[in-house]
Amino acid sequence: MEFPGLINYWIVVVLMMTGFYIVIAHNNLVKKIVGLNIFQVSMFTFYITMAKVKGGTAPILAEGIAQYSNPLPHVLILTAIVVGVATTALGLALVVRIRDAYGTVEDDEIEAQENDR
Amino acid sequence: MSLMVFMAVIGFAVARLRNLFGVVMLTGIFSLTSAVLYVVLDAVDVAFTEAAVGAGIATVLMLGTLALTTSEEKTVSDNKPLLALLLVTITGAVLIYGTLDMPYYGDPTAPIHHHVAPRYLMDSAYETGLPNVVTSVLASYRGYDTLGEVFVIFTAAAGVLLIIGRPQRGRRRARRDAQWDIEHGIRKNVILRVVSKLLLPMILLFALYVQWHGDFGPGGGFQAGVIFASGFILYALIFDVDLARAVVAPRVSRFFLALGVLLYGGVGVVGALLGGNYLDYSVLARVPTDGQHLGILLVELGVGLTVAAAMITIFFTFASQER
Amino acid sequence: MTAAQIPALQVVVALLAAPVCLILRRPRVAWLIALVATWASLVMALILLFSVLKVGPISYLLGDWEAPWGIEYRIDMVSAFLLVIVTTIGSLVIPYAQASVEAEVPAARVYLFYCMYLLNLAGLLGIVITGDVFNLFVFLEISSLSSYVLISLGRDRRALTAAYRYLVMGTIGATFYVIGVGLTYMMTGSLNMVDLATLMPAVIDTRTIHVALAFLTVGLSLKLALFPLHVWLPNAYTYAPSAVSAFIAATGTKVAVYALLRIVFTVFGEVDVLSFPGVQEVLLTLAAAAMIGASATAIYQENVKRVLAYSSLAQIGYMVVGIGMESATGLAGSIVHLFNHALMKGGLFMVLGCVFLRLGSVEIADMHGLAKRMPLTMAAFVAGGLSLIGVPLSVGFISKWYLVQGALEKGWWAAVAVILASSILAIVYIWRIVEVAYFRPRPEGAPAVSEAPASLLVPTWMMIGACYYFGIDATRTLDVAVGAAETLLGGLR
Amino acid sequence: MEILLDAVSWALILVGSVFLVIGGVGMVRLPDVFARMHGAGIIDTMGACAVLIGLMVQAGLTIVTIKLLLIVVFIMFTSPTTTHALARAALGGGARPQVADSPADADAGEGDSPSKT
Amino acid sequence: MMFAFAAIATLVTMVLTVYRAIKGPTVYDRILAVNTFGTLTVVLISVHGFLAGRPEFLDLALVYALINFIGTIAVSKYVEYSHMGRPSGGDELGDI
Repeated sequence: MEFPGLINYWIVVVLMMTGFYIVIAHNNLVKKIVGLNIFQVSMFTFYITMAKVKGGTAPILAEGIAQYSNPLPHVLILTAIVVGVATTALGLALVVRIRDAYGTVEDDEIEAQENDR
Repeated sequence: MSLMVFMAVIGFAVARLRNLFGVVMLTGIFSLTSAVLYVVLDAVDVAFTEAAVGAGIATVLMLGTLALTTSEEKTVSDNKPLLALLLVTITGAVLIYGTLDMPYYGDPTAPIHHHVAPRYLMDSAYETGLPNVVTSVLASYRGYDTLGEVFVIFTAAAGVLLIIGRPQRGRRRARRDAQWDIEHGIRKNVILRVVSKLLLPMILLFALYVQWHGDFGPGGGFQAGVIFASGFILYALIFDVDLARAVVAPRVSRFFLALGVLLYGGVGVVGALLGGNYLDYSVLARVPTDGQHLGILLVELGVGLTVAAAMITIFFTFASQER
Repeated sequence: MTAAQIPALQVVVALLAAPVCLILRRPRVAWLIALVATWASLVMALILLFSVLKVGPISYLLGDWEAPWGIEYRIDMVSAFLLVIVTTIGSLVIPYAQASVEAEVPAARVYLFYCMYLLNLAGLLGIVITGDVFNLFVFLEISSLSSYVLISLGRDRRALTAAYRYLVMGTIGATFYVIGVGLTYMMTGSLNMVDLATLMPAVIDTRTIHVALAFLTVGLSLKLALFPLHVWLPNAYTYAPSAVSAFIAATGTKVAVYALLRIVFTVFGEVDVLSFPGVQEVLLTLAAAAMIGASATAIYQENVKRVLAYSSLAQIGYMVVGIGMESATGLAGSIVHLFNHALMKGGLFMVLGCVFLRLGSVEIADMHGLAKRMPLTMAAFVAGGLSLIGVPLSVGFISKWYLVQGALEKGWWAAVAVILASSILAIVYIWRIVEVAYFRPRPEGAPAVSEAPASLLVPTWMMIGACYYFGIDATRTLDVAVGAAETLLGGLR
Repeated sequence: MEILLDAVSWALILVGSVFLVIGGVGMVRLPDVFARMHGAGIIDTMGACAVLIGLMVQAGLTIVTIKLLLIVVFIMFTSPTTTHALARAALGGGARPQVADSPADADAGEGDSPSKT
Repeated sequence: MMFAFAAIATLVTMVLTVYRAIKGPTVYDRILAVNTFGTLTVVLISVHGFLAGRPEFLDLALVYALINFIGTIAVSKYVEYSHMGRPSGGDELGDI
């Protein structure tokens, strides 16, 4: 992890875009949710990466440690993780209902059915 | 960094793989990897949560959905990926362009380490009396964010109920007879049953430990809630949902779902009644630090209750769907 | 507990009322709780507005931690005005909802409906009142998650896919927003809006901040359905239950516009964002495309709710044009239009709820000769439609007048032309419906329908009446809007 | 004494690491699921437990050791259980252990991916 | 030094496991790989605690082990019975 510079951020960007691509390019509704998940997790990674201080340790105070990593992004991401799982749960519940109503979870087939009416 | 590359590889694999079951498995690994990465990057609390939520709950929920829908993805039509790829490339390029002026990774002189955060590290020990800075920021300094967060999970649980919850039917139908269970259920599996029975109390005990130890080490209400819920999920997996629902009736989990958020909000209201601002815990006791400590404990308890109830509610609702 | 606690209670009352609904589980009781909570919120919003008018911006520290460390509520003229808009709509929709929801939502789920409704309201209020960019995200998610759920309750199965698509788009938008927040945080180290504004000039020339601004704008534009990012909106509004359409159409996008205003004029207030090369042009082009394109699409719709949904897209175009003008007049036009459009659209969607209750459909084809059967309902529709077109004495006229004036001040004849053209298109799509309802005979064998019940009509007419009350006596709203615009632009001078 | 403890723990960690890698190679190289379970078993028991016990020796008599002990006990309980559950599932799902070691059979073993309903 | 060696060995094994998870070919291979991967993360986190000099965060590793167990049980149950509980027969308790 000692490599200096921005390369970590670049990898995070690549990750984000992988998730984003899955969301917009795939037809399967479950897979879209998976994509959203990956997109969000990479966003979390981005925050956590920026919180790291070289030579610092976890922000739990203890004797004899002077350098801690930044706790604020950790707090924000804890909140964001919860939001993420909430979204996932709701999205999956909707998928279950969609499957009941349409008999499929492929976006293009659903669209075809909608246009038929 | 190697872990990050690792994540990228898994990400690509997820994009390529058609078998949704495999995708879910890989997402589980993805989430575990990211959690390890968070540990390496000093974010222990986040790692804790991500492991419990991303690798645990989210995976189980996705499996539940797959069980109700389908596990194979159909092939993608050809025209869309190009457009999507273009969009993604542009967005990615913009982001990379944005990284060029960023402070370098791990740079201790970056602005974020000098403006707001130092106070948390320097003074939180005196102001809230807790060694875990993340907990004190989460529950006190930015306690209102956390209130919002608990309401988000509350919304999700109530929303899942509203979307796929089955209304109560008037009459009781006969339970499927026990013979069926013995012949077909996972209950036939003695080893699993015995081991889980042994582990269950340990899991619940551990959840309580995480709940009350969150002020000093990694952990807290949210993580504890998830672990507590996972104990019940395990029980439901091995002894069937209906039995688990006999232990925690929907009525009960609904009640605790609301009770947790009300406890959190109520602590805030009490703070306001005692002359502070909303969510000011210092006024709860004579010594401000004691008040802070008490407030944080109560608030974390509220978080734990709601999260556990929400996870149980969501899982049970998914699991008791008819195909 | 004294008046000093009102800012906190503004959000918390609605927020805590939701779990109470969940515990009590009686539809009637839940409705009553929702009624009390929304009206209490309205009263508090009015108190806040008046005290802001009297003493200037209010700052409220949550948990008594000073601003950049804790979370701050900041209520100035703009947010107080928005609070009043949201709570007004919220409290008018609730009495209306009782009958409408009973007809459209299964009885066992009604109490959960009110729970979600309260959460949605609280989320929107939280967005408006907060002075912290990350807290904004949290409440944005509360309101979004609850609106996905509310939309999915529509009886048509397409409501489900509409909600799903909204969920995906909305989550992408929110994630973009958080990435933007992360980038700004990275460069400044703060999350408080006022604090950010003071730190911003030092780092404004970095590429990171430019990208951050782009991500914040795109993320919020997804939420407010600016032209190319609007695809989720028409279906969501069309298939949601009537009361939900009325509430969300009147408030959801408005609050997103507010969030954009906050980012552009408060967070980036010390620097003149709109003078960056390209920014203004892009905004105006998209807004113009929305105004013309969406209005034109509205003409070809067969479903009246969908007509109104596209018309909403066009109205969002008006608001963005006002933002793009960057003058007090234009901005005041935008802000007053937030209020006016909320009233008009809320009222019109409520009319459609009445129609749906009796007719079971809102297709234009089914509405032949409806005016004979439901005279009061359709009269409300005509009144609301006229206001949408912008005839004098209605609120629609006031805001368009201000926008046109703002454009003229700048000498933008093209903008004036676009505003007028969009109004003419509005005449066309409103006329289509009016013509069918008034001048076509009721076909043989059509189901006999009667006038909507009073519990629906009274709130509807209150909303429509407000369109004309504030159209005739525009000074109150205009004073506030102009004041709000000056507050926002204050950063520039 | 210090040196002795260090030597013991280092030896344990070294042995554990080697077994981890051996098990990993087994996971990749062995022909079918049931055989690969043996690889996984090596990772879980010899690998992980040896490393963790090595760490225990390092930590001495502290809370850390107790936690590590808990982890080891937990793994000892769960790992065989999950493997057992998995093997049952695999058998029930139609996978058959490959008995002969002719390459033709190996192909067949890989090939008949059981279908899940 | 020793800790670093163990960490590297764990990482190498992780790569091998992920190869199995991506490659398949059967679902059981994937489950097995995920389960093993979970164990490896437990080891890695424990080792990292010592590597970084703050070994008191082992609660984390315990959670990982726990979640891993539950996840695997859920998965095996899913592939064996294709449902997450019993396809519910008795309806005496509604959800809402």
